[in-house]
Amino acid sequence: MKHYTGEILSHRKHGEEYHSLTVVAPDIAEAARPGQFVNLRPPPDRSFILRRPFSICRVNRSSSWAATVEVIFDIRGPGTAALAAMKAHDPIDVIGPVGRGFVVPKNRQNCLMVGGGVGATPLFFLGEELRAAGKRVDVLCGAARGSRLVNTLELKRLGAITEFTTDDGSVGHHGMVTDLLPSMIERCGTEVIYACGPRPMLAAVTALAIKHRIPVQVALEEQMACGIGICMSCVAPIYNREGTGLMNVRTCLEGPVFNGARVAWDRYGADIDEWDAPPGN
Amino acid sequence: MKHYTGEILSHRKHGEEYHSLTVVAPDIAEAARPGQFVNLRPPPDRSFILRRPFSICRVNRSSSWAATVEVIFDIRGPGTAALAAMKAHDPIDVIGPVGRGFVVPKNRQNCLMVGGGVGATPLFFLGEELRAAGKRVDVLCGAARGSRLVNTLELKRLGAITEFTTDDGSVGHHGMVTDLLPSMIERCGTEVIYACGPRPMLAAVTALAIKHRIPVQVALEEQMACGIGICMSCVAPIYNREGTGLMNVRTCLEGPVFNGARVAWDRYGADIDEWDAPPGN
Amino acid sequence: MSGIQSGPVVHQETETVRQIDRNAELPARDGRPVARSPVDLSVMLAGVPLRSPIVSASGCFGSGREVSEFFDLRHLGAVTVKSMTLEPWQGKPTPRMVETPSGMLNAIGLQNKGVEYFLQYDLRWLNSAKVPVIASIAGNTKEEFVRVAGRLRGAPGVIAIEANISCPNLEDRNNMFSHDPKATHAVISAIRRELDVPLFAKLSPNVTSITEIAAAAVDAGAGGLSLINTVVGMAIDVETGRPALGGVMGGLSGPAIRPIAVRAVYEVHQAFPDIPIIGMGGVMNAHDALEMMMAGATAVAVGTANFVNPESAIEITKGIERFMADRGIRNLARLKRSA
Amino acid sequence: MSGIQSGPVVHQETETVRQIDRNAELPARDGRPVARSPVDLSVMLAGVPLRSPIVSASGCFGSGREVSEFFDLRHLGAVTVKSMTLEPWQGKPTPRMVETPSGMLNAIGLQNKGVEYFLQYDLRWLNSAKVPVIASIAGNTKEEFVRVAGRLRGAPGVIAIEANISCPNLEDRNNMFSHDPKATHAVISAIRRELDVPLFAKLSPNVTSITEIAAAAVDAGAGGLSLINTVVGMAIDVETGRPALGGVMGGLSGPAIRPIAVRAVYEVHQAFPDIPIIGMGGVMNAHDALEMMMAGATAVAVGTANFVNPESAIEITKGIERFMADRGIRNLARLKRSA
Ligand SMILES: Cc1cc2nc3c(=O)[nH]c(=O)nc-3n(C[C@H](O)[C@H](O)[C@H](O)COP(=O)(O)OP(=O)(O)OC[C@H]3O[C@@H](n4cnc5c(N)ncnc54)[C@H](O)[C@@H]3O)c2cc1C
Ligand SMILES: Cc1cc2nc3c(=O)[nH]c(=O)nc-3n(C[C@H](O)[C@H](O)[C@H](O)COP(=O)(O)OP(=O)(O)OC[C@H]3O[C@@H](n4cnc5c(N)ncnc54)[C@H](O)[C@@H]3O)c2cc1C
Ligand SMILES: Cc1cc2nc3c(=O)[nH]c(=O)nc-3n(C[C@H](O)[C@H](O)[C@H](O)COP(=O)(O)O)c2cc1C
Ligand SMILES: Cc1cc2nc3c(=O)[nH]c(=O)nc-3n(C[C@H](O)[C@H](O)[C@H](O)COP(=O)(O)O)c2cc1C
Ligand code: FES
Ligand code: FES
Repeated sequence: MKHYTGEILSHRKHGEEYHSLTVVAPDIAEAARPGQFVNLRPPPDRSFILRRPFSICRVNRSSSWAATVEVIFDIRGPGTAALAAMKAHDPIDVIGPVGRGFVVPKNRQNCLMVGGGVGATPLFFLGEELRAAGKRVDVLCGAARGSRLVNTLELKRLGAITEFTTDDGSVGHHGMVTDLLPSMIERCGTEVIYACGPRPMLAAVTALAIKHRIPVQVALEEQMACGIGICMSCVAPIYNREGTGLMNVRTCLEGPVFNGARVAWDRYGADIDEWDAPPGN
Repeated sequence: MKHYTGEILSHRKHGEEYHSLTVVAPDIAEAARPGQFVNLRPPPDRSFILRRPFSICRVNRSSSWAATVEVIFDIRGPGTAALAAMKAHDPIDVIGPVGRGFVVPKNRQNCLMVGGGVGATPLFFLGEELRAAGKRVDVLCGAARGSRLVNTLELKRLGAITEFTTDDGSVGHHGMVTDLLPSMIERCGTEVIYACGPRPMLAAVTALAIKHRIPVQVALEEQMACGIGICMSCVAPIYNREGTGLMNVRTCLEGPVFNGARVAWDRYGADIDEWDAPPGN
Repeated sequence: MSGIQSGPVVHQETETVRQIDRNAELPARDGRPVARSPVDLSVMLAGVPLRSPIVSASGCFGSGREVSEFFDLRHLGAVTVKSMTLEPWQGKPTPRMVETPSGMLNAIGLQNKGVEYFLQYDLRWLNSAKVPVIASIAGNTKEEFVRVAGRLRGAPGVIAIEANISCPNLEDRNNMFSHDPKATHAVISAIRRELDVPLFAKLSPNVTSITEIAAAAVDAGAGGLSLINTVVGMAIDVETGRPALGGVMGGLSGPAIRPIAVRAVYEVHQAFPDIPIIGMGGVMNAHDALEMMMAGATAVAVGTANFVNPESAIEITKGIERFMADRGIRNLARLKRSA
Repeated sequence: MSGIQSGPVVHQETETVRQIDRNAELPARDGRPVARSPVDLSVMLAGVPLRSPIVSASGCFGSGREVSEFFDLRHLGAVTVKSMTLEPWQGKPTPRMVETPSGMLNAIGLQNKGVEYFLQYDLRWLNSAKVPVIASIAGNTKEEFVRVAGRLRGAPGVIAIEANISCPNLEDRNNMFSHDPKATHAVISAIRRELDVPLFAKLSPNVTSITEIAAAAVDAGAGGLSLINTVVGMAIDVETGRPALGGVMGGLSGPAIRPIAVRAVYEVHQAFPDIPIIGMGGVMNAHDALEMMMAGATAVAVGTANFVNPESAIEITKGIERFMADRGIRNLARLKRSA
């Protein structure tokens, strides 16, 4: 993790509903892995104080002294509104890259990336890496409506097969990603699934992956106070390797990417009494 | 008092140290009297919530649908910093005009205006009105250094005689306004004194005015939570007409201008037990 | 506020607030305009019908007259006036206010002109403005509270008395009445005997258990509770090293204390679900007022928000109406059930 | 943080912080550069010499290791670690955090890996980082506190124990220890007997009289007091009508509570001028830390500010040094006298 003041290289409207910020932050761009995130600090002296976490959507390392990271976001509340008001050349306080990202498989070839809404942003960075590693990439992305799908053109370019679903049928299949997931697995010969998006989608994708005996990596998004591992607000209930114990694990440092099979989807919001040594510790 | 969203017509640096905001606010400009103030609301969602009071420095009523009020201010803290970041055409939430302003004398002719630092801003509006009423106007303004004197050119234009003092001697007399006040009174044949600026200056000017048996009107600046008369935070200790009773009076609505002789300068910060019917009530 | 029909006299439910903005097509949460369903904002507060749950908070609305320059007070459920004492009080020395993050500290010291002045001037004006009045009373002894309450018996337009018992009790080493269940019980039951209108006990959040104090007030005959008064706080001027307020300690108000207020309202409502609560503390907009009602408040008082925007109360009222209309919630009882 | 000399081992006063930025010419208040006088930030806290009055607040600094990516922890007076219990605790269900105006509510529920894990892993790392440690302990019974304290006896680098007695007491209907003078006295005196280092009692501000609780803690042998823990609060999600936090109630922290914290420190310091206080609550910058010290704190703990800026503690340290240098104040004793 690095903490410094980057500079906004560009701020663009991204499609109808999203904003894209590209920040000059060479150390972060060099170190970043797909699935990791950055903590941006909106301009200070606001009625709120905390940073805002955003997945790294893409890095551009072509010039090493001015390597950039890009995030794409949605105006949800005061934090994102304040970020959306920032302009090129504004300084921006940024911490990153944070967390454990997606793992590129050694022995498997066919990778399916599943995304939901603005949650799909890490897939661009991930797709590039998978392709660079010589993997086959397929894409399945869903959203409430067409305008909430992120950069469909780019997703089409990344995927050998790319499919979209929308809740209102405005683009692609009228329905949810899980409607198409079994047939996509079939068609693509999927050996690994990567998923990011809303929690119910991640839970459903994981269930299907387990059914098809395919490993699945999911990126969780929890409420984060610090985003650097010091507050314990961002935990998710995670089983140990053996599946014998359950514990609350920080999603900011030990995540945000987890093995979907080890997330206790049905234990969110419940008290946890079991205890186990921290995974990998 | 009117409350509405005006538009910033211009924002200029005023001299080296001050900012000037001119706001299109026709109802306020039409109704305003010298010595009254406006409550500006810095852009919301900040770490502070209250409005900021500023004396009306000047009004321009030449076009009735776009009449303006101007304020001149100093960056003191977060509120003034936020206002200083506003630009022409930005909307601005404004309440005004508030309070009781200066009274133009009926039977007296020679008016001396005394100002201190940025506190001198109401004198421009007042000077215009006095001149329009056919009075003789003289000006005595002091500040810490030359760059903290507001618009010396305009003050010279307004005053039959205009004198400056600075604590560091960089402009005018090296010293305080009270050093020159007795001789000014003499030279100008002063019959009424108007004073605005820091409280110690107002107290000293009042003492000299009383000594010379000249009526003095002072504009007080207290910490204001509401600036519209509903919180009781802005009070000053004021004697009743007879001088027999003392009470805490709102400076926002019953002031900010008071008869200097009725301000209990030595009772600030002390408990007040006396009670009297509210002045004029 | 042009275009809003003015409503009839005090104590009567009107269509007024319901008609605000009814014709405006407002976007629903998903951005599409919706057909508006009629919304009824009237509420029964301790047996008194109010046209709206939004009232002003004591000490944050002057005498009412100042704010009437900005909107027609008849759109409020009621005006709660500044706490009044038997004799005029001059309050604390200045500075009386200092800003803090998302809030402010005040040490006004209950400056007021006394109950006689209130009856002669302020109440007459409020009556002419046709707005229901909640009369807030204060004192340093039980006897003082009782005498002020007695003077207010039968006062026209006064629909309830709010006893601000966050006052130092001279007879108990200056401890606040509301910091002790016994003192609370004693003062509330004594005031109760004087009154012909409901009595609200206004409690301080600066206690270990606000439900314990609430229990004492309810047991003593309070018909309702006003929650919360300011949170005790302090600021120091680092340039001088001395307290920033003339009164040294002050009361914290504004958005900073909203979570503390919501908790107090929720806890007390869980403990006494049948006791009406006027919720307050940091309510700045419709969201905050809704949160307070969902925590258990029957009415919501707007305090510090008036300093920022004197039309806050009316904008909050409209915002609640819009929230309910967008969700097809027709009245406040349903709003609370939906929670 | 390059350019800052790293200081020697734990427990020893060093020149480190004093040398930060010494060569920089900083503008004085009137904008002109001044000659810097050397400033000594060392302080005695309950008999323990610290190189700086700035420490981290429990639960807001992880195990220390996470923040060490951002600066050399040796610049801190000490690291106060997350409260530890006898057994590992899993804490409360999510959501555990919700933002509020100028603050945040948390309901973490003291998730921690237990004292054994602390001794085996975290403490060893902290020792290797050469930073003094204040070990915060928690429990649901007096016995639990005593046993955790016992395990920490003689632990290397632990310069003080902080008893977080804002925990529900299972033996007293889940009332918090620090909400009752008797329970406070009992638990503090029991812990005290186990220790060979000073004991700080960390008190809750959610009480009618914090000086009463402070008196009980001091009487029971606390060598110092940590003021304040979070303020109990709550938020409701207006879309669902349900509490926003999994744990329903949460603890308010951040700038919103600073006036409440300053008041607590001031009141307790006035009542017990000889008892060292670690002041905390909303300290975000040097101004806030100075305010806390002028209120009576010997040391200042930085909590929520770390979430916003992990280098807060070091920037606060530099800011205090600058403030003192600009005014020719050479040490902290003089800073307090100047107040
Ligand atoms: C690891 C991580 C990566 C993220 N990446 C992206 C991204 O690439 N693009 C993007 O648009 N958003 C992303 N988010 C969510 C983003 O951080 C929030 O939308 C943002 O913090 C909201 O701030 P706000 O002040 O605008 O809204 P707030 O007022 O804070 O919140 C508005 C609404 O958003 C919800 N919300 C806030 N934070 C989160 C969260 N962490 N997860 C889910 N819902 C939340 C709130 O509950 C509320 O309903 C990510 C979150 C995490 C934890
Ligand atoms: C009736 C009235 C008229 C005023 N007219 C002008 C004007 O024309 N031009 C101008 O520059 N300023 C004027 N002021 C002062 C101005 O309102 C404050 O400077 C401003 O509110 C500071 O806000 P801030 O957030 O920038 O600083 P804050 O952080 O609020 O304050 C910074 C410093 O200024 C001091 N301060 C704040 N408010 C006042 C006040 N009301 N009086 C004196 N000191 C204060 C604070 O104690 C603090 O030391 C006026 C004040 C009043 C009451
Ligand atoms: C300047 C000021 C004066 C107040 N005066 C009184 C008062 O006279 N009587 C009273 O019961 N409460 C008084 N209060 C408390 C408010 O009525 C209210 O309980 C508190 O401010 C919390 O609400 P808010 O955050 O909306 O302001 C006062 C508050 C402020 C800010
Ligand atoms: C997320 C979080 C976790 C905390 N955990 C603990 C804890 O384990 N033990 C403790 O004594 N205090 C804990 N606290 C309280 C802080 O140490 C501190 O007393 C409080 O937050 C006020 O300081 P601040 O406003 O600077 O954060 C925690 C606070 C926060 C915000
Ligand atoms: S967000 Fe603080 S530990 Fe993860
Ligand atoms: S500032 Fe509120 S009454 Fe004057």
